Amino acid sequence: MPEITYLEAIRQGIWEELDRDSNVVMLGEDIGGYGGAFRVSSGMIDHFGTGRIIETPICESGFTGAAIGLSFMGYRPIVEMQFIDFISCAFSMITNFAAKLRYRWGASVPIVVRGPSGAGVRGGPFHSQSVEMFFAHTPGLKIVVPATAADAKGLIKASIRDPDPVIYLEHKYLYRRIKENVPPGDWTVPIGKAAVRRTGRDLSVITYGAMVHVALEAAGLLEKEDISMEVLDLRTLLPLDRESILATVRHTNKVFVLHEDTRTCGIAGEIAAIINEEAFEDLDGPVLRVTAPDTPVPYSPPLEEFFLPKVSDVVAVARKLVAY
Amino acid sequence: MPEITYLEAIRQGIWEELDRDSNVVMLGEDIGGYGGAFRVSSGMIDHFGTGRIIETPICESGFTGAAIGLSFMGYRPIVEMQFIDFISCAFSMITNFAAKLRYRWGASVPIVVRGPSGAGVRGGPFHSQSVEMFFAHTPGLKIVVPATAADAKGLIKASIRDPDPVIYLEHKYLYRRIKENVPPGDWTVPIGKAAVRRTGRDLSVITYGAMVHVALEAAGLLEKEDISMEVLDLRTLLPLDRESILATVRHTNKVFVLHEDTRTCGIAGEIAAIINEEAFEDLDGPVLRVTAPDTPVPYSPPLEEFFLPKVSDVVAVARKLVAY
Amino acid sequence: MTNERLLEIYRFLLLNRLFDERLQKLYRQGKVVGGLYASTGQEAISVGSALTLQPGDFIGPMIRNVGSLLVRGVDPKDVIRQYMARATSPTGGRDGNLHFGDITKGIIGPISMLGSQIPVLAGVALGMKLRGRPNVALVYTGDGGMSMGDFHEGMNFAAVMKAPLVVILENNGYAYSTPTTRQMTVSSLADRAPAYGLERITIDGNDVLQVYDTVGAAVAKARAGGGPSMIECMTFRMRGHAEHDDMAYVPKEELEQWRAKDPILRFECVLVERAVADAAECDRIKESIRHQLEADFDSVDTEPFPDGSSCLGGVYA
Amino acid sequence: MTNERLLEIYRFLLLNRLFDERLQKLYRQGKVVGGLYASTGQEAISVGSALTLQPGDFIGPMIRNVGSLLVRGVDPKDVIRQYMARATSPTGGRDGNLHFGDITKGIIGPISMLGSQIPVLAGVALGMKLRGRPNVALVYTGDGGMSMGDFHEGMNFAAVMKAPLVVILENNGYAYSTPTTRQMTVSSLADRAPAYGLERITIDGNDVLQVYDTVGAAVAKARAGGGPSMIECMTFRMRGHAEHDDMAYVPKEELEQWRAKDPILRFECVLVERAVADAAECDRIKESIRHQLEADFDSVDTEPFPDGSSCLGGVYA
Ligand SMILES: Cc1ncc(C[n+]2csc(CCOP(=O)(O)OP(=O)(O)O)c2C)c(N)n1
Ligand SMILES: Cc1ncc(C[n+]2csc(CCOP(=O)(O)OP(=O)(O)O)c2C)c(N)n1
Ligand SMILES: [Mg+2]
Ligand SMILES: [Mg+2]
Repeated sequence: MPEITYLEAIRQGIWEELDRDSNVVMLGEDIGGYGGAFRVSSGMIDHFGTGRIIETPICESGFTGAAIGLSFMGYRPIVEMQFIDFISCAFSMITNFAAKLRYRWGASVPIVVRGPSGAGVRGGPFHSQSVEMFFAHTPGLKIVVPATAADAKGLIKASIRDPDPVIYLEHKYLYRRIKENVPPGDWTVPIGKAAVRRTGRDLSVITYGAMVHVALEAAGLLEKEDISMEVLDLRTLLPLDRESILATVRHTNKVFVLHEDTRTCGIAGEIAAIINEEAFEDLDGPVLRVTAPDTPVPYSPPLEEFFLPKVSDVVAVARKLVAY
Repeated sequence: MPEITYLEAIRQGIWEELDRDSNVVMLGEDIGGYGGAFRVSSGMIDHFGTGRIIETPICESGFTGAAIGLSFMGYRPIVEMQFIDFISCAFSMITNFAAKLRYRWGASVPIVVRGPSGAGVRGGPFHSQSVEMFFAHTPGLKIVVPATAADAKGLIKASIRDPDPVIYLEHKYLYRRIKENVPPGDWTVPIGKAAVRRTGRDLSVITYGAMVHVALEAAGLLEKEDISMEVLDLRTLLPLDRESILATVRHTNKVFVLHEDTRTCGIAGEIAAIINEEAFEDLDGPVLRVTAPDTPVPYSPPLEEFFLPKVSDVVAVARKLVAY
Repeated sequence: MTNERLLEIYRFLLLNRLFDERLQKLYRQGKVVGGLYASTGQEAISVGSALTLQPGDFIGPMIRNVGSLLVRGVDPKDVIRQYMARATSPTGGRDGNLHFGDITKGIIGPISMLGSQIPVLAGVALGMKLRGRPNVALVYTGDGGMSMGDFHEGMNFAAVMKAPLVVILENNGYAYSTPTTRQMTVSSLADRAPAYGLERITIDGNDVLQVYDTVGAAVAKARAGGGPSMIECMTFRMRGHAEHDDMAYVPKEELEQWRAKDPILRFECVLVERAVADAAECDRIKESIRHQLEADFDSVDTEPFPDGSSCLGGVYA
Repeated sequence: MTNERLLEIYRFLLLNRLFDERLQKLYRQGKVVGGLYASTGQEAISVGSALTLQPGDFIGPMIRNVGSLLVRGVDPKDVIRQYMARATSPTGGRDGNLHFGDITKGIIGPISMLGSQIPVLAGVALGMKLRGRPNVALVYTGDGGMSMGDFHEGMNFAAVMKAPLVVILENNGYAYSTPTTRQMTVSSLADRAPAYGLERITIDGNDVLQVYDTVGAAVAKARAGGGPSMIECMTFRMRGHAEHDDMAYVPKEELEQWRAKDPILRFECVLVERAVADAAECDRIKESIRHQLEADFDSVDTEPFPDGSSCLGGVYA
């Protein structure tokens, strides 16, 4: 079993689901012969045909709406945003139409909206955004954020099979930067379950997406200082895995949250609130956070590097929290 | 000086600014002869003319974009959403175009996007939403949430004069339910400053909008039990008034957040995170929250009443926190 | 057309009209929760268009298309329940008015955001085509809703996909208080059809037979793989945007002109001309519908409001 | 048209072409940060249209309208700085490529979301009208961008407001890899004009004089209070969507056909025919522009990257 990239893992997951269930279809721009801007759908149209791989005009709200309509006809549509930033153009369709349908009249909208998310590749303010917090406040949606190739595959498959609308945020920085052996066969990663990526004694960092790798690198450095840091990868942001969050708090009694997304009203706040409510007495220090600053994602390399949380930032906050 | 309603306060504030500065214009649906769905612009078109009160087709993204364009021509446009729920249709225009402009190339976008927000009037899932958290995560925006008639007037005037895009959320439940004497003359309420509505000794509730009145009622009841609750009205959600939040924490050492908005990823999380970071040692108990549940806003009276946080919920959490 | 069919049309026109009138009474009694949106004057469009459909076809109504729902087999009581926000309503009181749907009946309830039905029903229609089913999706929009981006995105999508979608443009002269002339510069909504490679079609929306024939032809074309159509139906909104609206902005003469074109009175003339029914027969039908409606309204009035806690649950599967 | 004007047009066409080519070299050298979007083959549209403007007019370029910016007085070095993400760039390195603007020069830089320039420039145009200024706003969109809701909302808004907005539709056959035929069902983008009460206008976008004349007439009409126009310019994108794209999806013959219609070669024939310049003179002009560009590129290359911490600040006034 060869190693595959995070990108290839997504492609395989989609391919297998298209193969498994003829109700699975994909919609998006340039996803036909071109194979999509990042080639996630490479080869698919030849294999599955234009009835399954539906290349659309440029209309994110329109084709997301159409995906909702297709789901009423029993389909399980995957909607590709060429860059996830363009999901903003479908904001009302997702939060008002898709998210509220089951609650209102019981209809299922098993769509997956996915696309390249996150910074680190010089994409600038409109091709680098973290869009999770635009949607994390809307009941009815699920949000998954794979950090590994195996999760990328297992979560896309779980998302496609999920009966509710799922926003699947693939981190474009990881596309070709990580490679892994991915288990063979038909398996999924459950939505709503976090994973401890590294166990620790002294404190925990709660994170997701590309920052999982930054956290692991920091944990390695901290080990040399005899600081044992647990790394919890959330994998799903909505619904959050409260049990795993509380378990790590109860285990190490000191936690901080790390996210690439900007600071104010990022997911760290929700996590701090949950911990306050349910594990305040287990805390031996404040819930801290390491995040990007409150600016758009800048373009120039020194700016983007400054913007992104770094291993050294993580190490510094970990040291501070351990010393608390 | 007669008492005026919250609605009339908004109307007066806009009127005075239209009068004061010929660059102030208003755009929206049915805001001409009809005076807007809630009559906020009643009489304005006759007084200021069609060059200032610009009735538009139904195109929230289009007229918000046009407002951005008008601001490049030196105007200070006020954009009315007939119900604030429709702001979702302008989501990309606001978060991508308006919010990022100054950061990118230094242009000023002094627009105000305002409209009737919030629940309690049987509006159902699409005419009752709290939209603040859709925008609170986007650097470049400001969000104000007046709870009193005086603030409604002072904050609309401040918003119109502000050089950055402001989302002004007027609570439709308060429109005609509260009446106040509003000071005469030309004055504003500064954006970014919270107000202590009632001082207290034992604990603090941090809240905003219509819930300020629920908090005050609860504080009155608690007083009879000899529980002295401080009520902090945030008035602005972005930027948050960190000083006032920290001051009340340091004063009472026990705080909870109350918001009508749904629970997960509401503003309570950000407040919990700030307090953890900056005043953890001042806490004699966890930062708790009282919020609506994670559902769309339901329509039927018993459901909507169940959905909305009540005085009894506030009292119960206050007692719990005091006993902590 | 058979006499039975003509009488069926008449019954649905009346049902639509009398149902709206009874709802208005309910509203005045303070028993409607929230706003009430009447379709008075526009019944011929809903009824004439929905009657062209077959089993397996879908509709995407807007707020004024109660007539379409009734034709498609929705129990009037369900609509009353929605307006009265009862536990027994199709949404269990979670949403109101016509904001409900039923996939098994092919009904996709709207959300409030204008325009959004078009892409969604375009997707439904595409699904029919992909499944090789000889079905169509029928969707409605007001004149005002056509200024929304979603209208454009959905129409273009349907056109490119050659989806079996029939779009009814209800030109009732106003969007809330705003006359069509201040919403767009075209003299006819049909001028938007060529933008999607479609034929310009404008009909008298107060002539139910013309609606039936024209929509029927478009439906047949779509069913046969001929792709989408747009049909402008000229009509008038004889009441305010909602019951609270006294429509002071509508000139009296305009209203009077349109009162003379009432779709139901006109259809009664047809019935009489074609000797399908005389005035007495028409009255009898009216009475029997009224009677049934009274029973329906009385019955729903005894039904419970939902329990507050049923606010929870059902957000996810 | 005077010889001076013809030579000015020629110089801008060349500047646009040679500038793009030099950027492509920069890209191959690995010195461009992010992607590079060429306008090769479409220069006549940018240059011909922007040259019709006067002081106080505004433009809303898209990513391929570097020619328009150069005509409107933007320093080529500023564009190089943007692509090289230098501290000295108009955005201080915060954004790239043509994503910058300058109100004082009447330039509204785009955001990436297609369609959104249209409402914004419609607002600019409305502002001109409200202020009683005899100015116009010129905005560009690709064929693909026309499927976005914002295109529709902005066009309708401009039409209803009778705003002095001139919209250039660049029909270059493709949206990224998707040919126009799979984005829409109309045979011409101009078929969308009547949907806004506007005239259908289609011209040869590779004929700079036709662009100049047609846009000039629309600009004059808008300036005189005649409201908006839409002009389809037929052209071809002679390079990939961005430099990474080898455009394997474009049939070789299609590319060859369009190479024969190169707007610059064609304009050189005009110059020769009208005896404005001979081949040698053309070469001299080319050389002098090339020379100047080399100096510009070399000079920017010595300029610093921004300091990381300048990422902060400037979000609010
Ligand atoms: C996106 C959006 N903006 C505003 C509204 C508020 N609104 C509800 S109905 C209406 C007028 C609709 O007019 P039209 O489409 O002509 O339908 P009609 O009421 O005439 O049937 C408006 C402005 C809305 N529902 N959705
Ligand atoms: C809303 C949105 N969706 C998708 C994209 C990604 N994208 C960038 S350019 C492009 C193709 C644009 O085609 P066209 O408008 O014809 O312009 P051209 O590149 O041909 O000049 C696409 C799909 C985008 N920028 N914005
Ligand atoms: Mg109408
Ligand atoms: Mg193109």
